[in-house]
Amino acid sequence: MSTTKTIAEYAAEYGLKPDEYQVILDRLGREPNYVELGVFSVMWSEHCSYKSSRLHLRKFPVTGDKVICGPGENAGIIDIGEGPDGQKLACVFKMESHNHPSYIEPYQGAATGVGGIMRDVFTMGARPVALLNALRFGEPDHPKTKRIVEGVVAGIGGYGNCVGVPTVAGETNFHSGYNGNCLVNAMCVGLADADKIFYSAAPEPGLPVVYFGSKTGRDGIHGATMSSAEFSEDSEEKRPTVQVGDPFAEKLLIEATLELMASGAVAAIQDMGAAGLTSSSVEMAGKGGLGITLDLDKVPQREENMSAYEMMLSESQERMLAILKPGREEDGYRIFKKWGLDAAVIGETNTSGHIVLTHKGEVVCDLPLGPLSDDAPLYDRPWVEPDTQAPLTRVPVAPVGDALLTILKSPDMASKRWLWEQYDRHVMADTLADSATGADAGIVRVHGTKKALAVTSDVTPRYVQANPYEGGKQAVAEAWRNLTAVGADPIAITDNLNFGNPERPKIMGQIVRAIDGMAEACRVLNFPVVSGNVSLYNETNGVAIPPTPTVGAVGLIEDYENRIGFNSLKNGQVLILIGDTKGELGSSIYLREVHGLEEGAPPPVDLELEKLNGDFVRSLIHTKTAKAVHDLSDGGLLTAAFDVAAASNVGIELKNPTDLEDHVFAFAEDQARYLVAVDEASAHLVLARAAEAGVAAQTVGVATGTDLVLAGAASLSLEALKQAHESWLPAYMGA
Amino acid sequence: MTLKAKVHIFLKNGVLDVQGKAVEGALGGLGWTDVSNVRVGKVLEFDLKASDKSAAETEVKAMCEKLLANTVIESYRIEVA
Amino acid sequence: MTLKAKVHIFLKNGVLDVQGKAVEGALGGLGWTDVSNVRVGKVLEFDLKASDKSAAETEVKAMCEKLLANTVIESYRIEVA
Amino acid sequence: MKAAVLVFPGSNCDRDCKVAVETTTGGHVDMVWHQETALPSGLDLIVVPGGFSYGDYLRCGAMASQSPVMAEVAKAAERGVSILGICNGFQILCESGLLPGALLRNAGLKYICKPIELTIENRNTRFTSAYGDEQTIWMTQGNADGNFFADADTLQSIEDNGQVVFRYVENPNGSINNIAGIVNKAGNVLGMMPHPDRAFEPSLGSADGAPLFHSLQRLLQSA
Ligand SMILES: Nc1ncnc2c1ncn2[C@@H]1O[C@H](COP(=O)(O)OP(=O)(O)O)[C@@H](O)[C@H]1O
Ligand SMILES: [Mg+2]
Repeated sequence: MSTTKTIAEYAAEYGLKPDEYQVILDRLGREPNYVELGVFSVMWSEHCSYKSSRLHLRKFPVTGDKVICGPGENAGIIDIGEGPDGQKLACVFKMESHNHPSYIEPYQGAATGVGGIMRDVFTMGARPVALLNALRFGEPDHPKTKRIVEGVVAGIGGYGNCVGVPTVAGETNFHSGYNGNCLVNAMCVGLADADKIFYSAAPEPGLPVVYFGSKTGRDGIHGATMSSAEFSEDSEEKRPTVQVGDPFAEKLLIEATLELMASGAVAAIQDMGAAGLTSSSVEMAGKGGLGITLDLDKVPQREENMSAYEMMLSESQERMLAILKPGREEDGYRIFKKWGLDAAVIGETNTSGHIVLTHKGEVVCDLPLGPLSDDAPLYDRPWVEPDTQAPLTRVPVAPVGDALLTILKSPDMASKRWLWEQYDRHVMADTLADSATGADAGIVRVHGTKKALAVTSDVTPRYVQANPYEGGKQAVAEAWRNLTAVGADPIAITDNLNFGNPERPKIMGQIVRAIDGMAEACRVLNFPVVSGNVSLYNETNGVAIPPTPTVGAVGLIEDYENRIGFNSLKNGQVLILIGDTKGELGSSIYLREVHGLEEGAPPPVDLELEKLNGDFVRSLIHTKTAKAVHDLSDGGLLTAAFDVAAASNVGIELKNPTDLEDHVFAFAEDQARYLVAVDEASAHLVLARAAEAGVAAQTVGVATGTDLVLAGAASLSLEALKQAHESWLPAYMGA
Repeated sequence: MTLKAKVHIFLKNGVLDVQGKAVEGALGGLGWTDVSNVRVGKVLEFDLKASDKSAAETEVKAMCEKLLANTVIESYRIEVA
Repeated sequence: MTLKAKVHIFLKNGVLDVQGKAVEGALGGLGWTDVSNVRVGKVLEFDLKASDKSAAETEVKAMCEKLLANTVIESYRIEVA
Repeated sequence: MKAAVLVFPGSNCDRDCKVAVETTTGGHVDMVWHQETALPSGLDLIVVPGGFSYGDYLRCGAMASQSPVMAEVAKAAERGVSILGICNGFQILCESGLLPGALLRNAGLKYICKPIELTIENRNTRFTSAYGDEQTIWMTQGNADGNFFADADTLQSIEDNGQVVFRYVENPNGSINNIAGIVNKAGNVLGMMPHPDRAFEPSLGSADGAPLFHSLQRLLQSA
C-alpha cells in the first residue's frame, strides 16, 4: 500500500512555507484540495510571484517618454517612431532565463528557453525579429562543461534557426563559479504597430476562452509527479520532467497568432509559459477583475488519463490561451486549421472573481482570484552588505605582447565563432550587423524602413562579484556604451537577475546592491527598465554563482546608413582614445588571465562621464566624422585595438602618451572609454571639439601595416594574434 | 571474437516525440489516416570485438550510458549477435 | 486488425554516413577502439489498420517509397507483426 | 516579371524571397500556399524558399515535396517556367525529383551560417547570364544539410551536361565536387544552398545575389 500524505505535508513538499500555507487556510477558510494547492504553489513560487525580489525591483525607473509598456506584462514595449505610412511603430522585448533546465538537459533546456521568450514577445502582437543569448558556463576543465556548451549551443540554434528568427548577438563566459549552475539567458526583440498591441487582461465576462497550439502532456511537472488525485506515491516510473521544444510548432504558432490578431478576433491573449494553464488563466481573469471557468475535459491532451493537477501544472511548450471577441470562434478555427494547430474552446469569462475548474463532471478547483495575487507572499528578506574587494595594492608586470596573446586565447576572450556560426544570423534579410560583423551591437532593420534597432546584452560578473553596486552600474553602462558605439540612441533595457539563494543574507545583499547600482545607472542614463526576469537559487552544495545581472538593451538608429562598426578602419586613419585612463586594473582580465588573480576593486563607473563621453562619440558618428568605433571593455585598450585591427584587416601602431606603465596603459579597464578612428585631416578638429565639450581625448595611434604594435612594448603580427584568438574554442570543442 | 551490435534509441514514454508527430501528420495528409502512435527513433549498428556475448553486452550498455543515448529523455535497447 | 509496423532506414552503401563516422570517432576517443563499421539509421514504429499482414506490408512499402525513405540515398527494411 | 513564392508550413525565407525579387526586378510576387492545386497564371518564376518545411523532421524537404502545390510546380517545370529553389527549396526540389541527387547532413554535423565564396561554373544559364566577369561571388548560407550527393553515374552526367552552376571555393560541408548549386538538364530549374535572397543589396553585406534575379529579368526582355 502506498503512504498517503496530508495536504499540509504536500504544501511543504511543493515549497510553500508553513506561514504561507497558513495564509491560504485563513483566506479560504478551509483546506485546499490537491489541485487548489497546486495552483497556489505555482502562483506563489519565486518564479511567478517574485516574492524575494519584488520589493527591490520597485527601485528601477520604469517610465520615460519612449516607454509604451513597462514591466508587468509579457514583455516591455517602447516607441520607435513612425513607419513609412505614418503608423506608430513599437519594439517589444524581454529577456528570460532557462538556467536549471539547461543544466539538466542542455539541448532541450536552451531550446525551450528560446521558444519561451519568443512567445512572450509575439503574444503581445509583435513579430520576433532578433534573438540574443547570454551564456555562462563552468570552467572548461570541469567534466560537465563541454557537454553543456555543446548542447546549449545546438539547442539555441536548433530552435531559433528553425523558427526563422536571426540570432544576432550575445555573450559567453566561462568560470568555475558556474560549474554547478550554467546560465542561459535568452532575449527576444519584436516589432509591432503601436496601436495593435495585445494584452492579457480579460476585458469582459461571457467571452470564450480558447486554447491553441500543441497538446498538453506531462512535461515539466515538478518533482515526483502527483499522478493521481489521491496523491499516493505508487511505484510508477519516475517520468522525465524535461520539456521538449518543437520549433516547427512554434513557427506555426507565431503565424497563427499574428493572423488571429490581424483578423480582429482577439480580445486578450497570453502565452502558457512556466506554470502553463494555471498562470495564464489566473492572470487573464485576475488582471481583468473577472472570473473564469475552465472545463479541463476540453483541453487537447497528448497523453492518457491526465489528472486535473497535471493539466494545470504541465509546462508543455508551444501553447497559447486567448479570449476571443463575442462570436469570433469560427475565425479562430479557420486559422488554427490552416496552420494545423490543435485548438478548443475550454472555458468562459464571468464576473465571479473565482477560477473554477471542472474535470469529468466535477468541480476540482474553486478559488477566489484575489488572494492568489493580492496575498502572494512578499518578503523583505534580511540582507547584509555583500563582500567587496579592496582597491589593488600591487599590479604585477608582464611583457605586454605575451600578455595580449594570453588574453586573446583565454576562454572568456577567445572568439566565439564556433558557436555563433551555428546560429542563423541572416534570416529575414534585415540583419545589418551580427556576431561576425565587428560591431558592438547586433543591428536589424525595421523592415521596410530606414530605421534599425541595435541590440546588445552585457554584464561583467567579476565586477559584480567584486562590488555588486559598481558592477550593477557597469552592466547598464556597458550596454548603453555598446549601443552608442554603433551610432544608436539607447532607449531602454530588459534584465535577467541571476543570483544564488536569497535566503542567505549575503546573497540577498548582492541582489539589493546590484539592483541599486543598476537603478542608479538607468536613472542617470535615462535608460528605463521595461521588462525582466529573476532567477534565484542558482546554487549547488552551498556554492552560489557569481552574481550575474544580465542587461539586454535596445537602441534606435533613425537612418541605418549612419550606423557604424569597428570593421571599417582604413590605412592611415588616426585612432583617438575618448575618455580618461587612470589605470584601473582591479578585477581585470589582465590580472585574472595573466596572473591568475581575481582581486581588486572593479573600475568605478562615473555615470555623468559616461553620458558626456557617449554623447560626444555619438555626435562624431552622426556627423560621419568617426570612421570606426569600438568601446573599451574587457582587456582594455590593446584588446580593443586588436578587435578593430582584426575586423578591419589592417595593422595598428599605438603609442603610450600617458605616464602610465605600458602594461597598465594597455590593459586597464577604466570605464566610459571608446576607441574612435578618424581621418588624419580631421584629427586635430576632433581633439579640439572634445576639449570644448570637456571630454578627455588623446591620439593614441594610427592604422598601418599588418602588425599590432604598442611602441616600445610589443609588436605582434595580426595573423598570429587572430590565430590565437580564433583557435581556442574550436580546439576545446574538438571541432 | 567479432560481434554485431544493434542499439535502438527512443524517447522515453511521455516525452514529446516531435518527429513522430510530424510523420504521423504527413502520412495522414497523404491519405494514410489509419496510422497511429508513430514514434521515430535512432538505430545504430556496429561491429565490436569482445571475449563473448555477455562481455559485449556490458560494453554496449556502457557506451549507451556514456555517449549513445541521452538517458535524461531517451531509453535504449541493445541486441548483440 | 491493428498491426505494428517497424521500418529501419539506413544510408545506402556508398553514401558516406557522417553520423556513423562521428559516433565511431567519439567512441574511439572514449577508449572503445574495438568498434568498427558504425552506421546510424532511423527507425520508425507505428500502428496501422489493415485487413491482413501482407496488405499491411504493401501499404508500408508504399509509405516508404513515397515519403519515409529517399531511395536516392537510403534503403529501408520493413517488419510488420 | 510575374513570380510566385511558395509557402509551406515552416518556410521562413518566403518573405525574404519576395522582397529580393521585388527589389531586384521590380516584379510582382504572389505568395502561394502549399495546399493550392493551381498556380497563378502567366508565371515567369517560381521560388521555392528556404526554411524548415514541416520542421524538416523526417528528412529535409521530404514532406513538402508531397504537398499539392508541388504537383503544379512539376507541371510548370515541364512547361519551362523558371524555378529557383534556395536552401530548403533546393532540398525540396531534389526530394520531388525535379533535380537529381540529394542533400545529406553536413560533414561536420553542424548547422553552418557564414558568408561563402562561390565560383560561377556555368555563365550561360538563364540564372547566371547577368553575371559579369567577376571570378568569384559571395553570399551567406545557413543550413545543416547542404552536403550535395549524387551517385557516380548521376554525378558524371551532371558534370558532363554543364549542370553545375555554382561551386564552393572552400567546401564547407563535404559536398561532392564542391557543388553548391545545380540546374536540371533543361536548364530551367535551379537549386542552390547559398542565399541570393540574403545578398541582394550592399547593406546586407553582399549584393552578389542580385545578378541572379537580373538574369531572369533579362531572359524576359530577350523573349
Ligand atoms: N552566445 C553568443 N551568441 C551570439 N553571439 C555571441 C555569443 N557570445 C559572443 N557573441 C558575439 O561575439 C562578439 C564578441 O563578444 P564580446 O567579446 O562579448 O563583445 P563585447 O565585449 O564587445 O560586448 C559579439 O559580436 C557578440 O555578439
Ligand atoms: Mg562591446
